Amino acid sequence: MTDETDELTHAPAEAGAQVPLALVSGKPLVDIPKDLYIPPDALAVFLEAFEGPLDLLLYLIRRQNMNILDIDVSEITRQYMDYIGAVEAMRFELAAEYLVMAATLAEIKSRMLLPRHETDDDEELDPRAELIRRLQQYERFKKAAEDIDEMPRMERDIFAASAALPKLPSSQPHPEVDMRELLLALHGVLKRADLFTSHHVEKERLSTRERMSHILSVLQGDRFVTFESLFTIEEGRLGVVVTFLATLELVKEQLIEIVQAEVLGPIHVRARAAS
Amino acid sequence: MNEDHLARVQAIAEAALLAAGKPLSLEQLRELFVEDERPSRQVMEHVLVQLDKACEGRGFELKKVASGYRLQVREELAPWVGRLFEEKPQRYSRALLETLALIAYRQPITRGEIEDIRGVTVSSNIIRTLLEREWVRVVGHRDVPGRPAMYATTRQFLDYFNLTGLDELPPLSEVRDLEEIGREIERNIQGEIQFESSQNGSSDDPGQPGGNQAAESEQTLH
Amino acid sequence: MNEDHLARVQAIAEAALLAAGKPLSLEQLRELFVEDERPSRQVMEHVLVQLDKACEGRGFELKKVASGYRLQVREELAPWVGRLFEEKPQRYSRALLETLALIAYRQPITRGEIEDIRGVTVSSNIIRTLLEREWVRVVGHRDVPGRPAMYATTRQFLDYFNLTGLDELPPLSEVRDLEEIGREIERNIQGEIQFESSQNGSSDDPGQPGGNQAAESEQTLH
Repeated sequence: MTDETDELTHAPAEAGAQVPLALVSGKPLVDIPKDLYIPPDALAVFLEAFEGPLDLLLYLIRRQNMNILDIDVSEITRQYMDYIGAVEAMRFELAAEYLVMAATLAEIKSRMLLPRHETDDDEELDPRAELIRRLQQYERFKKAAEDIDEMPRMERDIFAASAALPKLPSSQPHPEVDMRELLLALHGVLKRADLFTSHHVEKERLSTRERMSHILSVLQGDRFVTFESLFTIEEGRLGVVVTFLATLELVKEQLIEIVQAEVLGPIHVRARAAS
Repeated sequence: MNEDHLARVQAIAEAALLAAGKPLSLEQLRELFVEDERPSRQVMEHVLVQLDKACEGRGFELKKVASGYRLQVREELAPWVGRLFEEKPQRYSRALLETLALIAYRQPITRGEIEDIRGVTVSSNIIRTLLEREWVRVVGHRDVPGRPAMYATTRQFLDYFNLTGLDELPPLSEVRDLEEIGREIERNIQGEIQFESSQNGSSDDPGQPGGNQAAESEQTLH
Repeated sequence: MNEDHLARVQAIAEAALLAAGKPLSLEQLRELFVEDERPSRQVMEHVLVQLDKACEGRGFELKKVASGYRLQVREELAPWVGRLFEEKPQRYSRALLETLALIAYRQPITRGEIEDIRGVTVSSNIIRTLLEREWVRVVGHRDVPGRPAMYATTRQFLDYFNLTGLDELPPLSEVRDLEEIGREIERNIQGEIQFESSQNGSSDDPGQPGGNQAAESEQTLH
């Protein structure tokens, strides 16, 4: 309702009191005097009520109680021309479509006056055929537009039911990450750093690096841990080897220090950074 | 799934529909539940049937529209509820409604094709309004000079007019063009000669509603 | 005033409260009715008591607030209803993924070392996000000036990627055609985006062709 445009806000004026005249079926609500004297104000209103020449023609046909399929082209053309003439006399801006239609009607009228050849397919040669087809098409959609206007719609016949919200939990879900995305990122960065070929990252090294992280986390803070406690017998020989390699790597990287107070005494380990 | 649990799911569905303020699809309703408690589609459908029943005699009802389910005020209560709002409900110009009708029944359709049928130019304002309201959208471009945009209606259009699909639009009135009348005369003559069921005539009836059919018959006309 | 009439007033009050989107006072509710059918204050109060009862076990409840009455989603249903408003998870930046990958494959590693390899600074946000997600943790500090923290991956990281240990991380040397994988991921992401937007149909739905088709595909959703 907030984003109303000109089109919408103009709607009541256009679709208000004047519309019934355009919706006529047989009995016009606005009576146009027969002698075609139309006061200037009324003429302006009159023209605005129509959605173009087809709409005006339909109105004229209805007013004459004519069947579309049996249009008296001469009579309709005369009336149409009278309106167009009146409008022009009033110096109103006239949409080009009305003039095109006037020309079309004049042409049909003149062709109707010509002698017709004998053929086995009369309808095809009826110069009114195209006009009738257009009038019929237009009439269908004019009716459809009226039907749509009648349909129940939001804000007029239908109101959405809504309830106030209680305090809602605010949670931001975490993005999903695919392992391949991770790999791709690593691939990219290593390629950029030109490290891809140096095989720093090897399969067996990963378990060592994991164990390095583990040992470091065990050595949190300024405390000594016995060397043996880093090993878990249950892990078997491979586990012991990995732990040992990790310890050596940590020493090499100067991340931990190993202290032995006396020969053959207990070996202690602590994080270097803690000292 | 026991009764208590179903009642719970139903209350949650009702709460969500009232909180959303727009239609929710069955999937969206199911996604309110974490995976291990998520009701199956069948259960959710059952719950919605129950919810529908539970709204009987109340101020609101469950309605299925194009983009899902919506709780809305019962239509017969609109006269009272309408008094809440001081502003008169929006009216739409005939030009806008005719353009909308052509797009709805003849989609996909270009502006030029609309103008051909209406016999007047379609103002850019109207197209813009329809696009802004999200009732129509561009679904492609016709492969003719200028590559004009082709318009079609949206789910929001259907939602707004309380419809689940285009086939629920009121049927287009029948057009009795000259060819059709010619065929009719011919049939009548033949009928006099030999008896024929009138079934024959209905198959090629151009006045059938269904949007798709209308759209197809339009293609052949242009 | 008979039972039927009271039920009607109750339905109208409920409808109005659901349509108003704001609290309504007793007077505003009474003014929905034309003068000769307007319920007295006592009747209206009675009706609201009844409405309150009628909401038991449902998804919403009647609340009295300063400016009147309002219908509100039940607070205990907030965890489910809240999911309606959850923002779609965004994707992590390339910088974050690179940082995470380097921590995974080169742990323990400091921020400075990551920056050396990436050639650009690593924002504190990235580190914070990874710590908050509990995918990485500080396992110590390197004994250099500034004593920078050393990061390593966590058990949660392994769990998320369904690994029992780091040695199950795919070795880079085995992944020969990463470009192909990259293209595949891009395609998946594109596919997801399209899927999401077509799921989201309510707001804008560019993925669907002609309206009729949209209506049909919706049918299959339910």
